[in-house]
Amino acid sequence: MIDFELTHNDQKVLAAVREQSLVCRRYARHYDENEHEFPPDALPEAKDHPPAYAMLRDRAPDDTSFPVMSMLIVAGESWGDYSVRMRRGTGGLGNAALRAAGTPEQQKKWGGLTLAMAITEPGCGSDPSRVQTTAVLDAASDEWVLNGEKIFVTTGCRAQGVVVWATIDKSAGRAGIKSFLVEKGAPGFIVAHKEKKLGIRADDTAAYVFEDCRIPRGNLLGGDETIPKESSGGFKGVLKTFNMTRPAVAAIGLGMAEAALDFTRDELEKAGVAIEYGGGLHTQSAVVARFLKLEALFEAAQLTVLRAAWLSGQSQPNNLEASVCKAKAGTAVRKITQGCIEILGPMGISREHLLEKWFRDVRITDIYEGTGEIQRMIAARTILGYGRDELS
Amino acid sequence: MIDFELTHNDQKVLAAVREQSLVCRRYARHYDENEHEFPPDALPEAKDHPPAYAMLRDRAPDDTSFPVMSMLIVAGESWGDYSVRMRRGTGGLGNAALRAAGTPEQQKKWGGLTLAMAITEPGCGSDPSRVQTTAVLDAASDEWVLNGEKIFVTTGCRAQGVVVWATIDKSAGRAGIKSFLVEKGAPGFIVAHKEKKLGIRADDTAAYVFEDCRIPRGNLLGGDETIPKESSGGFKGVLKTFNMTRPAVAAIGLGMAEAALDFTRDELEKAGVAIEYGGGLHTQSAVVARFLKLEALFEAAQLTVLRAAWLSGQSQPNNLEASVCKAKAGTAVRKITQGCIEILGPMGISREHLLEKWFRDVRITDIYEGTGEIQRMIAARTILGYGRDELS
Amino acid sequence: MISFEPTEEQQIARDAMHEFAAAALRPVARECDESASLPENVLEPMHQLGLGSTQLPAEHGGGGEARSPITNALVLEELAWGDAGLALAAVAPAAFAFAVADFGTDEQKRALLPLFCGARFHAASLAVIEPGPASDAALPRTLAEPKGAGFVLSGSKRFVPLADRASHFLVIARNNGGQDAFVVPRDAAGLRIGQPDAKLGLRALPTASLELERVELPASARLGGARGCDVRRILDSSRAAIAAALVGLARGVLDYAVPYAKEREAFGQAIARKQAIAFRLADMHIEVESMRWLAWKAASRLERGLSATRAAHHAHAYAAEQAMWIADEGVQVLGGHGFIREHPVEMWYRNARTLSVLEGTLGL
Amino acid sequence: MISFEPTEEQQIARDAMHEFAAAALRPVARECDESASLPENVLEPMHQLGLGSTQLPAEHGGGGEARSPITNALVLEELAWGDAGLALAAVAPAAFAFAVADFGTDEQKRALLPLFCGARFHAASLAVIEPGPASDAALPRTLAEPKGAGFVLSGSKRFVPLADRASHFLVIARNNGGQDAFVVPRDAAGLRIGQPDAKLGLRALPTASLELERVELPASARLGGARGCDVRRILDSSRAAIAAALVGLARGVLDYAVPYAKEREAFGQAIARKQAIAFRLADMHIEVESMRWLAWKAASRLERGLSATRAAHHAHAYAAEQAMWIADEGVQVLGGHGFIREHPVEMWYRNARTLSVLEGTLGL
Repeated sequence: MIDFELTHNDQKVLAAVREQSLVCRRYARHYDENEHEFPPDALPEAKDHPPAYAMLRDRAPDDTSFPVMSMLIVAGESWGDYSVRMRRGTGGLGNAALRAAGTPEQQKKWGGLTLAMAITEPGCGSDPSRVQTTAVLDAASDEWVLNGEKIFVTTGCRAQGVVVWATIDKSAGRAGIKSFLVEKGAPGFIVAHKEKKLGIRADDTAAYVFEDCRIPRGNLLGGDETIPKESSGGFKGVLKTFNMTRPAVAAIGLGMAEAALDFTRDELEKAGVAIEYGGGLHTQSAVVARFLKLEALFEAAQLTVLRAAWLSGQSQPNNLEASVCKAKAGTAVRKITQGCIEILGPMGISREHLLEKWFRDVRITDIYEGTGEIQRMIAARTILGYGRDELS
Repeated sequence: MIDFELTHNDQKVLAAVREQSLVCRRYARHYDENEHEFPPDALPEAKDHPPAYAMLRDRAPDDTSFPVMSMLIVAGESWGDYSVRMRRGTGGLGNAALRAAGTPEQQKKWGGLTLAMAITEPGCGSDPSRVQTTAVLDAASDEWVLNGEKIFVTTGCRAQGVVVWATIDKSAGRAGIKSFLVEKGAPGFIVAHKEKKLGIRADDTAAYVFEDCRIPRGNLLGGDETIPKESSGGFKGVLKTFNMTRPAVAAIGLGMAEAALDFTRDELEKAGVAIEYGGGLHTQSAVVARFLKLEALFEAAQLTVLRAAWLSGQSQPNNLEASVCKAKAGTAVRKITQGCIEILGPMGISREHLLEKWFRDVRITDIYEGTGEIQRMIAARTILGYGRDELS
Repeated sequence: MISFEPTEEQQIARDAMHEFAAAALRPVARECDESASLPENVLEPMHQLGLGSTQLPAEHGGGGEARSPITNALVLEELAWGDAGLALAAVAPAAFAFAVADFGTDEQKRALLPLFCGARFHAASLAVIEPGPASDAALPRTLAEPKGAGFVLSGSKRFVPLADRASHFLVIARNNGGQDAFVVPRDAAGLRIGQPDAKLGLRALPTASLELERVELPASARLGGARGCDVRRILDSSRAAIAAALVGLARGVLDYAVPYAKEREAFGQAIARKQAIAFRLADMHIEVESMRWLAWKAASRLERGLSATRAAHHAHAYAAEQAMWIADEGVQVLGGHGFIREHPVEMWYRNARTLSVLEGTLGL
Repeated sequence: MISFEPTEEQQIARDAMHEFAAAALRPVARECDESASLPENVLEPMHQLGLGSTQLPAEHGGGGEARSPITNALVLEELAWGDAGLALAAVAPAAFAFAVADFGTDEQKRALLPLFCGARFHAASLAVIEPGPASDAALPRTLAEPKGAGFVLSGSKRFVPLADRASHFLVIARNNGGQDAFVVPRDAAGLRIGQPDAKLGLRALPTASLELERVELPASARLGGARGCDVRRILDSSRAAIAAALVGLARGVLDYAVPYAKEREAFGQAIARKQAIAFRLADMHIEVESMRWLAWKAASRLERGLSATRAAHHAHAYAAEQAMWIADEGVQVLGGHGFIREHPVEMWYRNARTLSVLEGTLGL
């Protein structure tokens, strides 16, 4: 049955997440202004707060609400702050790839490490198929030799290892692209610098250089059997891991946008401006009409995220919906945070408040994990029934 | 010197145009609802009103304000009504092409007739280079033989002749496209029907069929010397005539959008809602804020039109600016008329008022004389320094 | 628990309505628009679908099924996909009947509900919209004054659906500082029903104005009797229903534009292969989805008996804006063909503008 | 007669300013942003350009040229193209000086105008913005009460430019039902100047709050003396000037995005060759042009002495919205590179949001 209400228990879980993330928020400004520091793995207050995901553990294994709740939880966390968390999980983006494509031996060996995912290169942007980093098998030593540069690697400084996309055969295009597991400290693997950014400044975004970096042959993700395939199946396997990361990234952006809306509503109310829903254009003030528009936009974007997550919980394909919600949230959070500053005026541009930080932080949403343009490309191909050759 | 004020005399001219066009407006609904009728060549009231252009005739021949004033005059006329004019000029779009590219003999022979321009075909839309209508020279009879269909021919029913785009060599692409002068009544030239439209219903928009239509060899616009050229110069010559028609079409749309704004302002004032400019978001009502936005959009679009026209008056190239103003006005008039109806609510959807008609009429602006997409293509190529091969 | 899954019954109803809309509404939509008429032979089959009566109480002749704003939103999306004007005509009486079922006294229910459960379509509707540019459904100027045990109603209503044939109107009016709804029979003394409105769009839906010149009503005309009714709830339901209809309308545009753009060629290839068109179609799809979930959420809150004013506001305001945008872009995708009446898109452009400025006319 | 042609002098001034902006502002803009500082060695050369003094009366030490809001709009566009924060810092004193020149008594002009005509940059500025989310430049809450022959000012001002170094502030306050401007010296008793504001953008422009706790002023502090001044005109000038600065900022984004998009490759070709990017760049160009003509029109009306409230409103409101949009799309065109501080676009994104919410801070 169509339903948009949370169970009593889920409401409690999310209330706990919000409570925790409000604690995290106290540290938000500090790590924004001191971007060379990393937020700690656990805040001193962590022991007083139960981990949110733990509260979901009691569920039946076939509980289909897990993906939807996950989205609401990550949104609740970023509502507090993007970068500061009560406890930092050990999983990076690379861990998702490992789970999706790793051999049992790889799972065992690397599963305990935090793994970043290194895809983007200085010249390739949102086009992972244009990866220039090369991996050449040295048959003599039975090692892969990696050469190339990677940028925008999330958790790249602190991860213990990384899943690197590299091509083993440039002439093969997408089919030649494989993923490799590389441990920090491997010879020739250099963490070049932490990126200085508009927002999410506390966040660990690294640039890597690989110079004749040698790794064991067994570090090819999925093992040697991924090589002979003529199809781009291996590539698709990796792309498939995006189906929940796109909604998650959208949810994270919306968590911050909601924080901006909540702050704006509170400040308006303090100034005697009440938000009411019954009236029309002719009975609203300009500022209330503006706010209502932003709030509706938030609701709309949030529902597309929940829809994509819900499909995943139903084990239904959600590739289109993952792109829809990422595209929708990507633009929504830009407009919402811009609009909140417009509503609050000078108050919105002062670093005394977090609104200006949310404005900066959310801007990443429409860029990473595939820009809005990439998401529209995926969505357009799907609804038009077009392949890559017909629409690019 | 940069200036946006009209001379006293120009103000008088435009006031006279508005006064005339208010008379025309009285007939607007009638010809909208009786689309099989054509507005007369001259309204009964015409003799009491001096022709607007005649008031411009006293100007010095080097007066550079003529293009700007022309735009304001056509806007003032369409402010009254799109289709009904005090006096109907004899010139059609084809006359502009004749003036630009006709031989002296052709000018003399055809200059006195109203000439429509037939470009669009059922299969080619905004892409004139894909014209499928063929013209084959019959050397025996020294005649061109035309075959094909044309749609959306403005003034097509009432024009006395037409400039038809046809290809003499499909393999030559754009270079093969030539213009031909065809008189009404030529054998094989059939006026298929008058189009039934969303708006500008009184307007004469025809569909033509050419079936082995034979015309004298001398009816090739520009004469035989246009043929041997390898370049698409002849084609460009015709495209060049668009440089003032695009601003004019933009101005026509804006005239109607201004009528919608004026009506909306008046009705709001009658209802006690005053439009004021001093305040900000926090002192405006929602409806005033909405109106101000539409009005600013109108002003912005209008200034781009005046800019394009002014350049023409300075004999400066205005190809980019003609596309800029056409694109800008094309979207502005959509938003403005949609917004005015939103502001006035139910009053805006009733045929008791003309607002709903303006909403329908203006929609053509972003479609004819090159859609908004075509204009953006032209603008993008110009600012990027790209040719047709690099951006399409 | 959050779910986007209609029940099996809802899926069946939705599919049936879609078939009906494609087979019975689409073919006549243009003619109804051009002639501004609502043919009986379209209306009666829609009534046979049981749109309103199924969810009315069995004791008053209805189907006795539980009221489901969600089911109704699904149904309305499909019907409005077929034609928004005809869809609204078909469901307008339900707005009246549901308000009576929700808030009416036993006496009112007994007297009025059986009318809608007969073999033939029965017309009645809500009278909400008022004249003038600055009207607001939530703040009616129509006034109910006490007179003896009853009331005297004075005011004007505009664009009242089915006014040409309705047996009763539910007139929203100010009463004693608050708002109330009054059942006004067609033949009430002092009630003048205007000529059919000539409208921009939704021309298949007949509407007219009501002038109420000191219409005297007994106390029993007040919906809910001494208790009154929750006018806000009626308006919320209306907003949610219009939102659902706008989803259907917008989806119709998208469904038409996608194959058109794949077939239509320019510059040597299908226009859908150009990013400017393809990405716009993607955005149209994104917005149809967004609109739908907002409409469902409002319907869901109504169905659960929760406050729905906020959700209904967002659903309606968002859908109104986006449907307008989608219809506008639909015209643009078709170019010249979007401007001529050989294609339905220009009609949808008019319908979108018309429907999105209406508030409070329906209510499911 | 309508003309888009700057005079020859204006063209020369514009070219000179553009060169200066490229050579002197662009190279230091990032450092000024990161360190939130306004170096003297940037400010002084800007002063040497004669931004303010040229158009002050010769009898008070100025260049004696006619006041030209149009020239100033052209100049400000170029400077803001270089860096909006530095541009605003450079012209903030002119806002003060021009208001004194326009509305001041002879005594006020004699006392104040020579300050701005010296060899070195002299800081003074307008104090317009007030705390709280619901403030409106046109309706100040700062109050001037009569006391003896003079006034007592009470209230708060926010984001006052150059507050760290200004010798005087022109404080807008309510007075006797209307509005007035008061010249408040830095050392006035009861005036407290806050710490430098930490801001989202325009970080090169130092601002701070003023707290006015019963600041006693002589009658001669009221701008224009007994006559008062036209505060609306000062605010109109400010809106027009901000609009011009926003044009420069937006053009800077476009000028950066176009070559970037031509160089940057994805999927085998320059991203500018894709319609999604190319058409967006076209739209950015269209809006930069639109913004500019609106800003010119407002400046032209000011220059001609005509009422400019409407034109200035439209110029400012339109530019504020479009500059935000252009900067936002500029970030998007650069993708990940738009988000890192190696490129200036993220700074312009912050500057656009900051500048477009400021009203009434400048005035040329």
